[in-house]
Amino acid sequence: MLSFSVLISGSPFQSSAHHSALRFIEAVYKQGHTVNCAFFYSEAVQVANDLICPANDEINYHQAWKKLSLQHNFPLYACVSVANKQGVIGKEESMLYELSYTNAKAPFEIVGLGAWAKSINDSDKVIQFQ
Amino acid sequence: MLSFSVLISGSPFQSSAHHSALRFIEAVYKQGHTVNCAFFYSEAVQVANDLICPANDEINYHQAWKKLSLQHNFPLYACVSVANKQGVIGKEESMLYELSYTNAKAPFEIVGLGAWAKSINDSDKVIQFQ
Amino acid sequence: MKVLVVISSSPFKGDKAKESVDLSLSLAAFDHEVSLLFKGEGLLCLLEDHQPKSSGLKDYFRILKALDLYEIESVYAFECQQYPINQLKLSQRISPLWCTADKLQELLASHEMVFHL
Amino acid sequence: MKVLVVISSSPFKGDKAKESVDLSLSLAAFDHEVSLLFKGEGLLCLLEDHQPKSSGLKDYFRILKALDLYEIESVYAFECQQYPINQLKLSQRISPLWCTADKLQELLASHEMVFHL
Amino acid sequence: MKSLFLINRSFTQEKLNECLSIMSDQDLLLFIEDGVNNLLNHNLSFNKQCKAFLPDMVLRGIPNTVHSLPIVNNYQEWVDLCIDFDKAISWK
Amino acid sequence: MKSLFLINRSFTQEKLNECLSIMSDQDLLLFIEDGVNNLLNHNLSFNKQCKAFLPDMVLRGIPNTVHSLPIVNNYQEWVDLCIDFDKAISWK
Repeated sequence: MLSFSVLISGSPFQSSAHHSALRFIEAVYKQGHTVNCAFFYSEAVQVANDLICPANDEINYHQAWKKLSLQHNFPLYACVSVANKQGVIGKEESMLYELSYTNAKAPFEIVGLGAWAKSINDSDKVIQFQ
Repeated sequence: MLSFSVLISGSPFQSSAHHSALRFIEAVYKQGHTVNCAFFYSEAVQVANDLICPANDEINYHQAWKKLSLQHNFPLYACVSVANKQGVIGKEESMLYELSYTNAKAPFEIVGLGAWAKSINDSDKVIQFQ
Repeated sequence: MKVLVVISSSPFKGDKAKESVDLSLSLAAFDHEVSLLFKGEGLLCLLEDHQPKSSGLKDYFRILKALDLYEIESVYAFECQQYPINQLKLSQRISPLWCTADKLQELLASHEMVFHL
Repeated sequence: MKVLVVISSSPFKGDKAKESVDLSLSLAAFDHEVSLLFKGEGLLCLLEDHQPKSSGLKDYFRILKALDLYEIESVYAFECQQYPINQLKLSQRISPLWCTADKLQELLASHEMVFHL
Repeated sequence: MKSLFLINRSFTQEKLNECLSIMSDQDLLLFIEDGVNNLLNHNLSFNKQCKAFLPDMVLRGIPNTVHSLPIVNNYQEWVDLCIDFDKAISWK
Repeated sequence: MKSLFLINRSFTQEKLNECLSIMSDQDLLLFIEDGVNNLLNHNLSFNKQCKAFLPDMVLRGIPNTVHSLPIVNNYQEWVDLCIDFDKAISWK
C-alpha cells in the first residue's frame, strides 16, 4: 500500500485539473493505496470557496472534493497566502482581517505551504495536476 | 466626447487584464471621454469578490476598481451565471440560494449578459481585455 | 450591431467555449447580428463524438444544434493544419462555412465588433 | 527530498512565477534540497531592468537576490531561441547555470520531484 | 530514475521536440486532458515512448484511428504507471 | 473599416503569421502586456503595420534596442488609437 500526495494547481473553472485529480484519487483508493492530502495551490484554491453555485446540471467541484475527502478521510488543504489573495478566507484569517464571515470551511483547511513540505516527506508518491 | 464599453475577461490573478483595463480607463477620462460600463466576464468576475485580501504591498484590484468607479461614476457589472459558478454572490442570489451572506456588494453589480448587450448599443467604442 | 464571437478554446478545458456560446446567444437575443467563428483548438467543438456524459460533464453543445433557432446569423470555421478535423466525423448540428485567411480578413473587416474570450 | 521547481511563466502575467518562488522558499525552509529552473517565458525573470514600481506592482524579484540565503541549492536556466535573453543585460542577483537539453535531461532524472505551476 | 511525463495541452512541433529531447529512453510521455488533442496533428512525430489516455480521448470525441500510440485505458492504469515510474512530471 | 489588433501574449512564428495574414494593410497590430515579449524573438518578422506599447516594455525590462517597431508611448495614445480605428480586436 502506497501513499500519494496530490498537488492541484489548475483553476476549477479554466482547466481540467480538478476533473482529473478527483478521478485519479478514486482510482488510487480502488487500487488499495491512500492519499496523504490534496493540496490546492495557485488558481486551484478557488475550489475551497463554499459560495460556489454552478447551474444545477453542472459539476460542483467544491462538493465533489468534499464528498471524496469525507468518503476516504484525507485532508483538503488550500494555501493560505494564495487563498486570501483570491478571496477565499478561513476562520482564523476572518478574525485577523476583522471580516464578518468566512467562505472556506471544513473539510477544507486553510494552511501554510509547510503542510505541503511535510506531506511530500511522508508519502511514497507525488503527483501534480496543472 | 466618446463613450467606451469595456469588457474584461482575464483573471485578476493570472492575467494582466485588470492592470491594463484600469489604466486604460484612467486615460479614457484624461482624454475627455467616458466609460459606459466595465463588464466582468469569464475569470474576471472574481474581482467582484469583496473577501479578496492580498498581502499589504500588493495591488488589490477589487479596491482599485471600486475607487476608479466611484471617482468617475461608471458601473461595474459582473455576469451573474459566471459569478455564481465561481462563488461570487450578490444579494439577490444569496436569498435565492438561501445563503447567509453575500460577497459581492456595491459598486459591483451582479447582472445578466443583457446589460452588456445593451451597453454596446449605447456606446461609441468597445474594447476587450483578455 | 454586427458582432463576431471567436471561439479558440478547447470545449473541455474550462468554461471559455461555453461562455462564448452563452455570450453569442445573449447578444442575439438582444437583436445584435451575431456570427460565430471557430478556430484553433475551438475547432474541436465541431467533432461529432464528444461524450461529455462519460465524464459527468454537461452537454452544452446540444445548444449548438439550435443556433438557428437562437438567430445566430452565420457560423464560420477557420482551417488549421494543427487540427485537420474535416478529415473526421463532424457534428451534424452545425455546418460551418470553412474559410481561408483571406475570407477571415473580410469577415473581421465586415463586423463592427469582435469578442474573443 | 531533492526537488526541482520549474518556472516557465512570465514574471508579470499573474502570480505563477511568484507562487513558484514562494513554493521553493517554503520547501527549502523545511529542509528539502530545492533547485530552480527558469525556462521559456520564465527566463524573463532574469532580466535586469524590470520596473515593477513603474506599474505599481510588487518587486518580488528582490527575493531572488537572496536565494542563497534561503538555501536554494542551484539555479538553472534552459536556453531558448524564442527568448535569447543572454544577449541582454541580466540581473546581477542570480547567476544561473545555463543548460542544454542533455543537461536538462540529467537534471530531471537526478531530482526526486518536479513541480511546474 | 525513470520519469512519467504528463502533457495536458496542445503543443507545437517545436514544443513537443523540446519535451522529447529532455526525456531519456526509459521515460514515458502520457498525453492527458487536452494533451490528447495533439494526436490529431499529423505534423507531430513521437520519437520517444508515448501513450494516450483513453478516457480523455473518448470525452473529446477523438477516435482511436487517428494515431498509432499505445493506450492507457483508465485511471487505475494511470495510477499503476505512477507506481512503476519513479516520479511523475507535469510538463508544459 | 480598419481594425486595431491587440496581442497580449507570446506568439510562435506560425501564430504570428496567421495573425498577420488576416490583417488588412490599413490595420495595425499593437503588442501589449506579455505581447511585448515577442520583440525579443529574432525569428519573428513583422511584415504588416505593428507597434509596441512602451509602458509594458518598461515594466518587463525589455529595452527599446531589441527591435525597430514604432512605439505607443502611454495609455492616452492607446485610447487615441482606439478612436482612430473603427474597432479593437483582442486576438490570440
